[in-house]
Amino acid sequence: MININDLPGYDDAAPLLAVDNLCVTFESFEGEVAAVDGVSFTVNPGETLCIVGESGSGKSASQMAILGLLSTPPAIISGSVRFCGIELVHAPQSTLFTVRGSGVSMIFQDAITSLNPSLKVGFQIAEVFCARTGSDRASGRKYAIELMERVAIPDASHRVDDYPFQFSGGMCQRIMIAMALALNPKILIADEPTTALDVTVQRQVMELLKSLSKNADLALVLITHDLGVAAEQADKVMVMYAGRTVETGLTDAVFAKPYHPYTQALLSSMPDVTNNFNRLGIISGSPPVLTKLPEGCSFRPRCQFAAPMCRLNRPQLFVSGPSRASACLRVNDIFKKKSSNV
Amino acid sequence: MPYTLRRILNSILLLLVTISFVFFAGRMIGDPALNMLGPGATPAALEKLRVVAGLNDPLWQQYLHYIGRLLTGDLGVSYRFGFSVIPALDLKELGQPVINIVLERLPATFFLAGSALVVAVPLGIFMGVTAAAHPRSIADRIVTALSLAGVSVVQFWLGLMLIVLFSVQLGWLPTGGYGGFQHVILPALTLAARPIGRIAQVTRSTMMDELAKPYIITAQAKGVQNHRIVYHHALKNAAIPIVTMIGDETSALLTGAILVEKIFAWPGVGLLIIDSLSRSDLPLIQASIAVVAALVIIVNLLVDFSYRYFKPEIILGRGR
Amino acid sequence: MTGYMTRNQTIFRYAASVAMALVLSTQVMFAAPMKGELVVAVAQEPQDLAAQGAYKEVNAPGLRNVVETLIAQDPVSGNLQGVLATSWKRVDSRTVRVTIREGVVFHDGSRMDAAAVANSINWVWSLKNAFTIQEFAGSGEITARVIDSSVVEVSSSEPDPLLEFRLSLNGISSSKQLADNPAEHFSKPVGTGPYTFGEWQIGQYWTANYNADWWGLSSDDAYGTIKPDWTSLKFVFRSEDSARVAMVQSGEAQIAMFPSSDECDRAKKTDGYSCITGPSTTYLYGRLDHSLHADERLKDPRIREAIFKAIDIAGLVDLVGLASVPPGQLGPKGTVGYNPDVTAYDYDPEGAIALIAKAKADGVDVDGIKIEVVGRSSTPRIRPTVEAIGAMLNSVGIKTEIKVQTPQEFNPRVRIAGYANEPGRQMMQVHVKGNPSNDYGLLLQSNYACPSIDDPTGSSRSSVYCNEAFDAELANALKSTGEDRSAKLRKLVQTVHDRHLIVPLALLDRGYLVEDGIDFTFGSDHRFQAVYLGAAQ
Amino acid sequence: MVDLSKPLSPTDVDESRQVQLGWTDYMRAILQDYITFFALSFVLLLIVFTLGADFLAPHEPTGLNLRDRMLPPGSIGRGGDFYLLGTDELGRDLFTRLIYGARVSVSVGVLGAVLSAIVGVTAGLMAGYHGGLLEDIVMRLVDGMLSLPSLLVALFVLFILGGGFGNLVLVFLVLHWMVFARMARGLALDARNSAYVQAAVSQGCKSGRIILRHILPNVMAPILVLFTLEIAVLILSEASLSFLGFGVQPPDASWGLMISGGREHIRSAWWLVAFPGLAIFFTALSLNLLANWARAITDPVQRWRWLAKRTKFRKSK
Repeated sequence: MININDLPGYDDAAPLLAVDNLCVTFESFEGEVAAVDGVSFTVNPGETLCIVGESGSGKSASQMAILGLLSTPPAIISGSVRFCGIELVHAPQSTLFTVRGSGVSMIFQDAITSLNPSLKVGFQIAEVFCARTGSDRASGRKYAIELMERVAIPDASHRVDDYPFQFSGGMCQRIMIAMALALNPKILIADEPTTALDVTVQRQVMELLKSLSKNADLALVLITHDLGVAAEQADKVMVMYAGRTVETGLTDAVFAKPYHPYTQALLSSMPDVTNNFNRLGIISGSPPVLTKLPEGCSFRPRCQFAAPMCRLNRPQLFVSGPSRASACLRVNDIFKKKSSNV
Repeated sequence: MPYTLRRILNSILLLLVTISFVFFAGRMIGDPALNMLGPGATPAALEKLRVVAGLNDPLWQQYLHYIGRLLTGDLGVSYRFGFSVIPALDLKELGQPVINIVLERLPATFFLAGSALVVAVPLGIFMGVTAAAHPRSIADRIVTALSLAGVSVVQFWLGLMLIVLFSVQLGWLPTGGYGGFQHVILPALTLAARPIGRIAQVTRSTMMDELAKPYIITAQAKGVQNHRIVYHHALKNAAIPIVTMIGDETSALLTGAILVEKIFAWPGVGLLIIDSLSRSDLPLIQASIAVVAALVIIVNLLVDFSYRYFKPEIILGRGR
Repeated sequence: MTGYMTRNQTIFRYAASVAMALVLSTQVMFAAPMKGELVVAVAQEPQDLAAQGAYKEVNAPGLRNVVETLIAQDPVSGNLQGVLATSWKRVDSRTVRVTIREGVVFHDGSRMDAAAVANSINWVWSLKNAFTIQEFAGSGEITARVIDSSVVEVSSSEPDPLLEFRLSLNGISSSKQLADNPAEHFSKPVGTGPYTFGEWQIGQYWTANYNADWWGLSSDDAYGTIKPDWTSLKFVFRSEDSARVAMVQSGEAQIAMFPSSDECDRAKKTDGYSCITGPSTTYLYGRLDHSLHADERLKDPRIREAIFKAIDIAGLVDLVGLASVPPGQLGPKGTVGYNPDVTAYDYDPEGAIALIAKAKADGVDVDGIKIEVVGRSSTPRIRPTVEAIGAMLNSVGIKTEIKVQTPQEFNPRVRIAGYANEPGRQMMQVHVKGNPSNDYGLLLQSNYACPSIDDPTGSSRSSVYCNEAFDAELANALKSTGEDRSAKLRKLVQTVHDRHLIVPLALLDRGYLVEDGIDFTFGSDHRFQAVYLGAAQ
Repeated sequence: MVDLSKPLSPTDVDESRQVQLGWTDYMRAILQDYITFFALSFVLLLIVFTLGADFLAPHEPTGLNLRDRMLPPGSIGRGGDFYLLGTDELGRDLFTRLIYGARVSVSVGVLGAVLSAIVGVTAGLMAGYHGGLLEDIVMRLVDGMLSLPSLLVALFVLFILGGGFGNLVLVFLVLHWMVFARMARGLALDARNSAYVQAAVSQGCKSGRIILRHILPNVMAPILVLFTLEIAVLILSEASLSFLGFGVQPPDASWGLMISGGREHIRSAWWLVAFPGLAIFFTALSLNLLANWARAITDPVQRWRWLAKRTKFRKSK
């Protein structure tokens, strides 16, 4: 079995995950649709990155593209994704298989349907472990119990032979996490891991992820539309809108002082973070249709601060403070306005 | 298990209804005594046979008698050398019990149908899976075309064409008859064409559905190899429609063998049915139909029970 | 005492079979090598293998290799020769005395003595048994009685010039079997022939094995000119013409019976096998309902003539293939009673149309006629034949309905007991029938004499014609012999021709595809016997 | 909304907006899809030839011509007649026979399918809509009959009743209505719980009217697809039964019967068997293709796939 270290391009010194100008386009009935449009970010060991945005903003698509999980065609992927220096975009299947699971793992929103209904959970958890290490079923089962205990599934030694439908949603999510951890990955991408769960269970799962990232030195990429989760968990946050990054930076800084009207709008719908911007309680309009993006800034139709200049060109990300960036042409005006409003 | 029991009872009832239907319908084609003894029989011989065989009893009594004997495995005696036509022999029962004749022919039909299945099931599944794993690729198009051709072709015509090509023109394989491996190739291929197509079609469409399900992405994300995802993860979940189709096609093979056995002079139950129909050998027809119907019903039952293996929910009693 | 005898016999038989095995193995090892299995692809599976079936090769192909007759026709000369009989002598017009061969043993070990022969003959010809051979061979009950241990007297209830011929039809089988296990008489023939019955796989084939104990091997006057070369015979049933041909072509079989004319032509251009054809006495003919239970309109002579004129016989002969245009009567030249003045019915569609118009003008309801043209599904190439006849009749304005029926449907409708129930019938049966007797007597009787409903076993039970004057003349002719017989029969042949009763459609040839290297001699009776088969020169 | 845990496909993206398609779009789509176009053309041609056999056939279907027997395709007979596909053993033009054979084969198939559909859909809709004892009885019957060896039962029944056009159609009705009943019942079950039926019920519509006016039109599409497939199945069955001598009886000429008759000459006159077999094959194939197309086009997800290929011509327009 190939180890990650043996893959071409492996570089200990490189960032754990470096995404550069990632684009994902789909061919569609009405032409090409850019689901992800020039997204860049890096993740360092042990770090937690939160990607925030509404549905359809390209959060999930970008993460799927990282692991090569989008079928091409219809998807067209360009840009660069480097895991420890290994290029993953258009990488050979063998490279992707090696990286998946042991380098980068991913868990999904709907845990119940994301587990194979006809295989025992223990088998599913230990499957890649057995395949990669050549272990037999018995030791695989033992390892599965171990992992299940690690994600705090009660009575693991008995439940290891159960099928997914015998578990609750929260338990399924734990199983999926256990499964993702089977090969000790360095990064875990969690795609809205709690959306489908009850509120109380959401909390438990988030706690579990948090403790895992602390104890196992696991970098976490958390996709969520829940800013509360982001504020609590993330070291860094990235806000996406219509396939583009609109703002990125350290969590505290961004939440304290958002530089993009969209971020502001999102935050304003979060009563428990800050009430600085409570007048902007709702975002008017609806998320954009990707095939019919407006000219200029995509957020313009819904933006309070939209000006004629916003129609002319698409705002690029520009550094708007220490280790943070935003993509608003009027960032300075907004800020002034806000300040004056206070 | 009450479910199992209920299914089995249902099947037995169905078999009984079929056999009864065949019994009563068979009585519509005229005097059984005349059929047995042939047009040359004297009235005295006919009357004697009617008395001996109980043909003068009311129909319901004859029916009960028939069912009663059936329970002991006695389905009557073939008309062929059935009762002596020969008054000198004083109406001796000469013929073989039909059930023996049918059972004697079963191995040949099993051999043929089994060979066809051995070809059709793996090939059909492989074609369907390949097509589903690479939608819209060249392989997909070829599979779609072949499977459509398989279900559209007339079986016996295909058999004739294969004979012309492989036996007559090329001389590679025998034209027919019962024998070993060489003899079974052409009839099995002929018989397999349709199931290959049907199995490939259903495999392709269910596998496409399965491969679009979230758990596939999960398996990919955790680093499972593609072929393993396809054959281990998806195929097991796609199994129920495929197994149902295999069951249907197995039943169809058992009856479709009638035509193929005729074309290839393959001495199975199918040829027996054709022969006995052309001889109006009613007991033999009844027995053949009863046996084939029983086989088909058993296949259906097996398919039904196999669902439990593929859907753990069913065993564990939490149906969706 | 009986028990002792039986045991003694058993021991003897064991000893004999061991000895036989030794002889056989030494023969195999030291004598001329035998050729192994001869596979013959035949068109039809026998209905049974009862001894009476030896008369009809078509229905029981190969049976004569197992069951032999007292007398047989020489395949080349057509003369009668002794087989199980060494000689025979006419006693009177209805009796023949037959001296049977001594020392012949049935395959089951029982002796073929006079008692056994008489028993076998009585079995086959007993009116009570009503075997089909009786219909084939004509009326009159044949009985046999033992004169001494080697002489049997066979007599017919009617004066019968053809009695010797009839004895060439029926097989002689073991009386022991008939007594012990009559059921097996139908499925496991026990005769005296050069091959012993092996097995019969219903639907597939039947086999026979070389009989090292055959009387003919030590007899100077054995009918076979060549010793049996084959260790076993296998008769494979293949109803498809093309399948039989392909079997010979691929070497699966050495002989295929009755290929189509196309295949015969093709064989000439192909290496490895050839087609041998020869004339037969078998006719394809159409029998149109006449006097009995027939629609009134069919009794109008103009309508009948029109129907016969509408049929393009030459065209049908071409369609059937391997056949020739028959001379307007059911026997070839040379048959006793053959009438050279009778020729094939003219093909004259215009004449037919004119006749119909005339009949119509006289008030015959021609438009109401609908002739049912029916063939039996087991007859080769029957479907195109009846379709063609239907189309020919249509083209002169006679409506038809064509049918191909299974023997089960068809046979009862041919026999008086069956068709007596069908009032006002308008049927033309298209049939094949052989006439090996070389005499018109049997033929006229079975086709044109009044059948009797009360006697369903009568020889003419399938006739559709009934005329008392004709029957009287026929009975008279049957009793006479020599030139007198010929003249009387000739007159009757003329009569039936003029009355448009039966239209002979084709005189069939028979063909065989034979693998190169085999010399196959067959007579006009077309009975397959391996003893006539040898390596080609 | 968009669920990105699935691989994204543009379907998801524009699912929210129904694309309104007119019949011209479908026509254009067919014209572009050469395989479906072929299938449609073949079926149309078949219909035209079947209906217009009397005018279109170059020769007499039963006209005997013993001089021009078994001429190979493309021959010119002694009388100067041209035989496109050759002649049969009675010298009849094979092409003409095929056209007339189509009449029998196709009408057995269509008639059988129509009758089965009428009976099956009625039974299925009633069972699905009303439920209860009626449903139990119908479905038990359906399940039972579906698990019988149908070819065998058909053979037996035809053996008893005798072959021929009418009996064949009758047997097909008896042995195929269940397929429609099962599907119609499933569709009716779905429809019964749907908003439009609930609305009709609340407005006091009678059940007969609901089934006829509300449910039936909405379940028509899948039933039409099944109907198309069943025609193909029945044409194949007819060929098999006629081949065995239990179906259509001569002088009616169905394709199966033509193969059966030509079989004797398969080595010397291959066309007698090859062409009727091909006719059945292409008919069944075309019907299957059309059914596939219809299924795809009436399915919102798959429709996209079919029309997506047509993106280019739409754009260039």
